[in-house]
Amino acid sequence: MRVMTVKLCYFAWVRERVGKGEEVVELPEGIGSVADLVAWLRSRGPEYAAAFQRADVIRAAIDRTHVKPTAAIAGAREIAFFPPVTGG
Amino acid sequence: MRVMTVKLCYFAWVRERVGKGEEVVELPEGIGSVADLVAWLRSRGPEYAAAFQRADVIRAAIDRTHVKPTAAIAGAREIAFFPPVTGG
Amino acid sequence: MAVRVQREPFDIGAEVARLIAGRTDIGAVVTFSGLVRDVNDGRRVTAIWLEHYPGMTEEELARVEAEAQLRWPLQASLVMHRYGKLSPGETIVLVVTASAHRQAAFEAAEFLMDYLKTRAPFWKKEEMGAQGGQWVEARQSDDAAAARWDRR
Amino acid sequence: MAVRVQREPFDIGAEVARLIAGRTDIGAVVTFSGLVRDVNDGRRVTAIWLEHYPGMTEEELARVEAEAQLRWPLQASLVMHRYGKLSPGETIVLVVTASAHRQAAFEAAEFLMDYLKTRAPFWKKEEMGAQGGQWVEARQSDDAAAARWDRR
Repeated sequence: MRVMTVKLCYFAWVRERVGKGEEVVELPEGIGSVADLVAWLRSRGPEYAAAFQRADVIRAAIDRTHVKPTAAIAGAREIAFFPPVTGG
Repeated sequence: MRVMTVKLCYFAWVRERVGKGEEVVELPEGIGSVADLVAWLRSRGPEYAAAFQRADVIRAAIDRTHVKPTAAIAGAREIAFFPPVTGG
Repeated sequence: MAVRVQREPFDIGAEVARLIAGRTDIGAVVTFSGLVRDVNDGRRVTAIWLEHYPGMTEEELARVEAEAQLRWPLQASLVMHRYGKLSPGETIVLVVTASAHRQAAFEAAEFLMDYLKTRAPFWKKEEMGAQGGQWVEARQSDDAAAARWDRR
Repeated sequence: MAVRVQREPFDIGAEVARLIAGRTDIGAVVTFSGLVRDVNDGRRVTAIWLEHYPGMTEEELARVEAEAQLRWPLQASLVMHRYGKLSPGETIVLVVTASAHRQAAFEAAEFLMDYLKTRAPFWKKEEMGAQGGQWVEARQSDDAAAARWDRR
């Protein structure tokens, strides 16, 4: 089975709920989009379920560029999840 | 005959054409508005005729407040004439 | 809430620092600085001479500032304008607005500049070296910029 | 044309002075400073903690700045943003724009702030003394402010 290794980063309350700022994971086959990845993450345990419960408000970036949930993750080295930004 | 004594101030190219920055004048009766005053000034000599030739672009202030040509001058202590402002 | 008309240069950092010193209720500060350019409408400018109407200048700037405070919830504001001879690169005018939120600060600063440009009794003469001097003509675009606030 | 992300405070006067030093083609400089307020939406705030995404923050701010330069004729621009712990009255963000004319400088500064607010990866946590901390929720008004530039 082909696996994809990717670094995941979490920020703000997503980070607090997951309980870590980053991790390297091996993704099983069949995870094509950011939305697929979120669904898979939710199945990894209660801390992930809590962090990704409000999937509609979670934003994502692939290799430091904002992306939509439908974005393909093929080739990504770093995928980040975070709440809507509140800087400025 | 009732005369009105008033200080007149000139700025920018109005000042340069009149040849002075200010003067005190006694106005004859019958000068009710700023426009009347401009017409009277134009009759005072070639330097005034040159300064007030383009009466439509000349602005006026009575006692340091912008006014229109139709403004009454009764009671004015200081009347100023100048081109459209170009500060900032 | 202050208006200052002076020959001397001003220090934007010091003015902003003074405005916000000890305040913890201000969320947004906008500044506008207007500078002398060495080329204006294609003419080479070596210096400008700013004439003004002492007395009326301060009163008119205060009226413009009071109007801005009526229209926006400003916590502080400052309008400074220089007169006399200024060289390219020098600051002519400084407007500072402070508010809880950024939209009010931005709008009030634009309003102050637009109104000041059409109301404050200043006149610029451009010096062009050997070619002498020339009074700057008022811009229709400045009238249009000021007029957009009439609708509000 | 510069972006800086840092813990340390910045000096608005020094930044503007550096931006315009030796320039005689700039006619207008607009600055926006965003400050920490001690009350936000009725909540008493003793300090804020700004988390960011190192690496992406700089890249995203540079993209926002590049977009502003495409849209307006800017002669210089600067975006500075702090992270870490900040107290009420401290400056969080500084945007500076310079152009020949004031409208471009004002619009570009507003655009930079609106875009930065919805795109730069920063997250604020408010500390409220004994009541602990709370992540600030994004404002719909910020999305609306950013969306107004989409039509152009």
